[in-house]
Amino acid sequence: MDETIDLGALRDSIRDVLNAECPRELIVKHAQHNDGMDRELWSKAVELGWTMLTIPEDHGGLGLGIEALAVLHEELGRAAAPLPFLSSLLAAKAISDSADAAICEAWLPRLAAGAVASLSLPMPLGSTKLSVNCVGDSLVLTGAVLNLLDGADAEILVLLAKDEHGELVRVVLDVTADGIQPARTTLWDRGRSLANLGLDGLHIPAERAWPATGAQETALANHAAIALAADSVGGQAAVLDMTIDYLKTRQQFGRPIGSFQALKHRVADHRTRFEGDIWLLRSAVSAVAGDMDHRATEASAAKALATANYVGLGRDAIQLHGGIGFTAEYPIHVFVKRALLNEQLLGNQAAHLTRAVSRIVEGAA
Amino acid sequence: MDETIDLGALRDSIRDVLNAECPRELIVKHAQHNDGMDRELWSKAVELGWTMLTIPEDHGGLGLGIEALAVLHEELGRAAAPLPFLSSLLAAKAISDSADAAICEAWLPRLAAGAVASLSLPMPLGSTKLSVNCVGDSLVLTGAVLNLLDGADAEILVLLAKDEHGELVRVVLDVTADGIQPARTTLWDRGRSLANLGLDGLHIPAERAWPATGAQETALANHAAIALAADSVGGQAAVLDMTIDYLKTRQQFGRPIGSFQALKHRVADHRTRFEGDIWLLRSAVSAVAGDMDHRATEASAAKALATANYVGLGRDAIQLHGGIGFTAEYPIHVFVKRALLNEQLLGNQAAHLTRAVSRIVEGAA
Amino acid sequence: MTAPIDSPLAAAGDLDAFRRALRGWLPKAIPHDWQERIRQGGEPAYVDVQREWYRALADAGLATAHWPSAWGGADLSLDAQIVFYSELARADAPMAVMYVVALYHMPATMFAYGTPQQRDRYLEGVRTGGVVWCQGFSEPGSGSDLASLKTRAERRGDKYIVNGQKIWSSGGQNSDFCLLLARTDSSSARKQDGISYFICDLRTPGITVRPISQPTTESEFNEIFFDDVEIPAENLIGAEGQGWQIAQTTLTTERGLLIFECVERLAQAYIRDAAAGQDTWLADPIVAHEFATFYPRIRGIQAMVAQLLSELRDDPHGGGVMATYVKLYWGPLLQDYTLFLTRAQGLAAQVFVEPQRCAGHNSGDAFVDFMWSYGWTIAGGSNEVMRNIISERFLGLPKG
Amino acid sequence: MTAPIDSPLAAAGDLDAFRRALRGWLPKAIPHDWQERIRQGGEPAYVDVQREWYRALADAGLATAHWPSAWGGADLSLDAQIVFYSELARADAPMAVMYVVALYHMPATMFAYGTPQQRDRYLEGVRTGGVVWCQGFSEPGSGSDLASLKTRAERRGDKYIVNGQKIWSSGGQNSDFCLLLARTDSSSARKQDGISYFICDLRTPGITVRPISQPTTESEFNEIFFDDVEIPAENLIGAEGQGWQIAQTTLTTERGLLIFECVERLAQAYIRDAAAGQDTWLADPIVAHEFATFYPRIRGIQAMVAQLLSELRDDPHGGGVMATYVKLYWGPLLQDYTLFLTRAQGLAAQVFVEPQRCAGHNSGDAFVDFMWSYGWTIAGGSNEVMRNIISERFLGLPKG
Repeated sequence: MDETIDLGALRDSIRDVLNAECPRELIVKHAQHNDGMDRELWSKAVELGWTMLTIPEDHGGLGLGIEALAVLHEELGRAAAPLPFLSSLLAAKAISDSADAAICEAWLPRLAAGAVASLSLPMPLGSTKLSVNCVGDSLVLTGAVLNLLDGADAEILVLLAKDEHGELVRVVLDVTADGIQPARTTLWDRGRSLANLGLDGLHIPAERAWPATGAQETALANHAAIALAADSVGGQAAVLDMTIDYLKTRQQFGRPIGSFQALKHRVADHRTRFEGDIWLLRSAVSAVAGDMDHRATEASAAKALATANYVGLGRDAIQLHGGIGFTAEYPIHVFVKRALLNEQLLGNQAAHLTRAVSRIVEGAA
Repeated sequence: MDETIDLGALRDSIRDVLNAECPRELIVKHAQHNDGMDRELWSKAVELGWTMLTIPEDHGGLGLGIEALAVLHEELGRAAAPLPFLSSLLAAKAISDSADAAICEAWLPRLAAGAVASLSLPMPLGSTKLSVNCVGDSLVLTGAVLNLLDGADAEILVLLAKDEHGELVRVVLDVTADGIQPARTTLWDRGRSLANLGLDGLHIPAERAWPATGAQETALANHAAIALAADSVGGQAAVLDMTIDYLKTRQQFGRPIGSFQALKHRVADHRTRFEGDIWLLRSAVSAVAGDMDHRATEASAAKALATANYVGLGRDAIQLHGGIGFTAEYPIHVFVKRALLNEQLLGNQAAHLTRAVSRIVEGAA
Repeated sequence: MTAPIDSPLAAAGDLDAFRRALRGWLPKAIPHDWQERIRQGGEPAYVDVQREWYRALADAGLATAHWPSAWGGADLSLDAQIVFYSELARADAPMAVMYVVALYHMPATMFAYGTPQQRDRYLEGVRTGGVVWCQGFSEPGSGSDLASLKTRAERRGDKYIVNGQKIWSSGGQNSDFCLLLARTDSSSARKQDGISYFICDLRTPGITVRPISQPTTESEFNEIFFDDVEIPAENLIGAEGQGWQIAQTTLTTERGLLIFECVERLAQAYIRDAAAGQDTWLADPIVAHEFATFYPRIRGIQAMVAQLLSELRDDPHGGGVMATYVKLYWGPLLQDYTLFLTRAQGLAAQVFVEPQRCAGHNSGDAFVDFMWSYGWTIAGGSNEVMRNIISERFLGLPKG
Repeated sequence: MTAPIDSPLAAAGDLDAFRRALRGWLPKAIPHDWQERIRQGGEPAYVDVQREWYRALADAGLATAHWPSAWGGADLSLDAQIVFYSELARADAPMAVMYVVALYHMPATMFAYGTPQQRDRYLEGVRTGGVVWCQGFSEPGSGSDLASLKTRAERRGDKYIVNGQKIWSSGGQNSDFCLLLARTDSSSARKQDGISYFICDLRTPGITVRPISQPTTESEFNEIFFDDVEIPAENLIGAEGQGWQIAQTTLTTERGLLIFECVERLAQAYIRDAAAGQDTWLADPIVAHEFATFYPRIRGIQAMVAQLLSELRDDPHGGGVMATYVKLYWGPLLQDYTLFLTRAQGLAAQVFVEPQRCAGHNSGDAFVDFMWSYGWTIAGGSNEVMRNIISERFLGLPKG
């Protein structure tokens, strides 16, 4: 299906919707008054079928690949949209990668239809404090899960647990049916939130679990890295636009401040670094889509580069805006907060750099 | 004596001499045709008594302290003078700190009179591959000494060795009399050189050794750090002057390039960082002179800051000069080479930062 | 004045004794639990703590101790003021941010340009009445280019009628009076020449103060709108058209002690941060190395500020060059350090906390401190304005 | 032309086969021990190696394979050229730096503006005769502001008399001919309009070529002095006054492959450096972390160059915007990386070594490579000029 979709058209349609439904005023208001996702906006996105994008066609989705996912996240990043796509689509991928028809059939249609989901995705991969034990036909879960992205807004959780043999297992929980309550952690980036969950002997049916293979966990981490790189590319595009517009219009000393060479040169440097982020992202998307050897390297390099440059641009963009950049009413802070969070989310800078160079450094040894 | 010397007058007199005897044309020619010290210039410096500055009055010196040493090195740095004062004055201090009257009497007057000297000064302190063993009335030295600053130009070497009990010992050698030949390593900074020396059972009289206490070694490291910080402060002053002059005179697009705001702002940032280097150096000099608790912290902080900023300024100064900065005939490269060497010499950036914060980080633990 | 008997001021003649006295006095005088009260109680609690703390300082004669004795101060020497501020930092006292304009900018302006009547009334109001002042200088269209300000003051008989808008008035919502710059002559050749300087009572009809919310949720800054506001002519400071010149005095009043206090607080925060991070982020050698790189920079700014204070000791109106270098060194350092801490602390620093106000720019909440660092890099002459001044005025590079 | 039988060019129709053929051919064709010969023998050995290498490339038809077949080239496709350059990088072949102007800038200028006679003579001279060319554009007073050049060419009958001085002519001391810009009209309103473009035989009397010594001891650049130098009128390219326009063609000729080769060499050097440093500097976690930060930047520039080449595939005269971003990304990256390596290697990198010429800017001598990185940040449009172009032309920020 990937071959037939027009990614440019997909991008335009997502961008048009977000321009209309998620304008800068909305994210500013959201940042002042809300915490976590915007449910009204999510409903619109669901109506438009965005939650179906990467879910296999057999299970109510459109079956699109990482190229479409990257486009979606780039546009969400450009709007700094308060929507839980990152967690929901990763959870969907985890379920769909299980290759367990019954599990897919049970959960994917719900996700395609708009159920918010979250998953645990530690970095480095594979560490968990949740244990799962077989008791008759049931599985019993005990332990703590920290920092579930959008976990307090989710209906469905895909967690990583370790069984009695020390093997990693993925399990899927239904927040309502299982009677669990992830506790919300409010973030500076109000479009997202984290949640912690403590389980003390929760029983679930055994068919809700599947082995978490290294390959699957790696693929999840690659998708997460691409999504965050794309969000950071989109966010930078927005911040650059905003900043350049401001420099063209703001007057001081009888001229637009964008005519001051010191400011111009800083913007030129940001814009140039941004170009590297864009094309490395595209290259990483191709690598992951093409299932190439170096996809982990490429995805982590793209994530490390784009998030670091997003922070670098964002911090200077406040300065370039002067006082107005330091008000809650002007949207730049929403982007800067997102930039700072993106850098830490699902593996920080050091973790992704290590992952990116491991082939080279280990190859050298 | 420190109280009676006018440091300003000392500075002026050194600067006047170096302006006349060590102009930019000389260091450019030296960098193209020579390797190590300039012997003619050294003779003039000896005539003027600069080698006597910090040697105790009892031994033919002027008995001045670290304040005068810092002034001398700042001016040598400003001229990027190809003179072995750093190594020679450190060696003199090592000998004078021995508090052994016979050793001082035997060697310090020679140093005051202009003998070039070098010493081993590892960082972190105390490591050596040279062993010393007592055989009858003699000491026998065996092992390798690496990277002796100006060692190939020196008459006198003050080395660190480990005796049979594992105790550190300082020994003093006479290159000619002891028949040794340190092998020269040519550096990019042609005003200095390094030397390696291999000893295989060299016999010297026992009275040429003294115990190397931790306090003495620390004091040597502090002096070295101050000297290099001062050299880097002086060097930055020269590079800033040169760069600002160039920006005022060089015309492009019908105006002096110093009128372009992007260049101006970069220079303003360099100049501002330089201000921190100056005053931290002054503060470190006071701490070391006043024998204060935190003198190692302060000296290493001053060295780390001034050398890093010297490199940062130097690398941008070439760019600010455009093509001319990339010619052997223009002096800026001599300073940039010195900056890069200063950062590595007698303990690199990481070593001095670790030394600077050790009180705080260990205090926290 | 003579110091109250139990005030540390009684010992101010001997710096060591003064320091000892302050160490005894401060723990009793600092508002109890002030950090927690402000975190819980928000803006009202913040104002309460400020008033309480000011009262304690004023009762001990410390609030205005740096004023001349002729005006009810204690002629406190600069060295004693340094001791005072370093002890405030050491004791982690609240910063009296609400009173900075009242204690420094307003009196400096009055000493130089006020009439005897103005001095009597307004200095006394601060000293014994705890009257709060703010500045009304910047405008939406006049930030770095302050002289282009557009707020008009038209003389009508014994009054001026003011119309216009000010912005970035720190603490405006809690202030009683405002130091106001307004244009009285739009026809002057130099835009600086048409500006006059007024004392403005913020309770005058026609004034609207609107707090501006910051990205960290507090509202420290304000817009002030003037709609046919009447200011009595006796509230003009200096002569008509002299406002720009007077404003320079206001702006350069305090170039040493306040930044000294901030720098001292950062130096102490650095040690506190090392202790707080030792089992988490500081255990990572890469992060520990980056942490170490800040130490020489902090020592550098401390040494620069010491030099600035030494220049001010020799000449209380000097230090302009050094103060400029200090500002451009300090703002970026604070910003780099607080951003470093934010990143070093990982997800922990991404979690929202109620900002700790008046704890300085090293409150311990790295994210908040990072955001507030822009107060130093943008306000009071942005980095960019400082770089212009340094390169053109100090280094002699030609104008663009 | 048809390719010599044993030339890899015979396989150029199939990229994989071409790559295999190159991998077989290169080890035999690359001058033996060229690195060591140059290190030992200095400038003469460098020139020898260049000539030897050029002869090998020319004999195989590879030197001018990218030229149109009408002019003796092989119409080699861009994709095949990419394969060629990536294999050159992989085989660590000498860079044919002495011939860059002859192989790219001169022919591009000729194809667009040369007369049939000029084309015949000069293209053939390069293809079969190995004639060496350089550029004479910059002047001491005209670097970034090239159009302000002052070298004069006065028409006298069927000759022009040239007086003036050029600088930064790369390889000038080993060149036979020079692409020369000179002012034929000092009275034109736009300074660009008075410039004409000449072919100049460097053996003409009155020409002095003076090598400029670099801080790394080589002399790659030259000054060229013109003292009443006679140039035949037939050596004018295009019309009088058209020089500025023609120079744009010369300057934008090759915006993809040469930088592609450099970037590929850096990417390979990065892997080599990891291996070389593993037991020394790379064992330090702090240095290893900084090393790792360069990886995404190197991948970033590789991805950008791939995009640039893709744009050039679609439009051989396009790619101007991307080429500008590539240049401003590449120069600072190379400079940062080589400075990092210099520092990471400690005292070892401070030791003088005879520079390894024509090994690209990643010769393995970190200090030399760092110094030469300024060739990318200053020459051919400095970083500062690139930033002006990006901010004003691409982003639409107003002129200052």
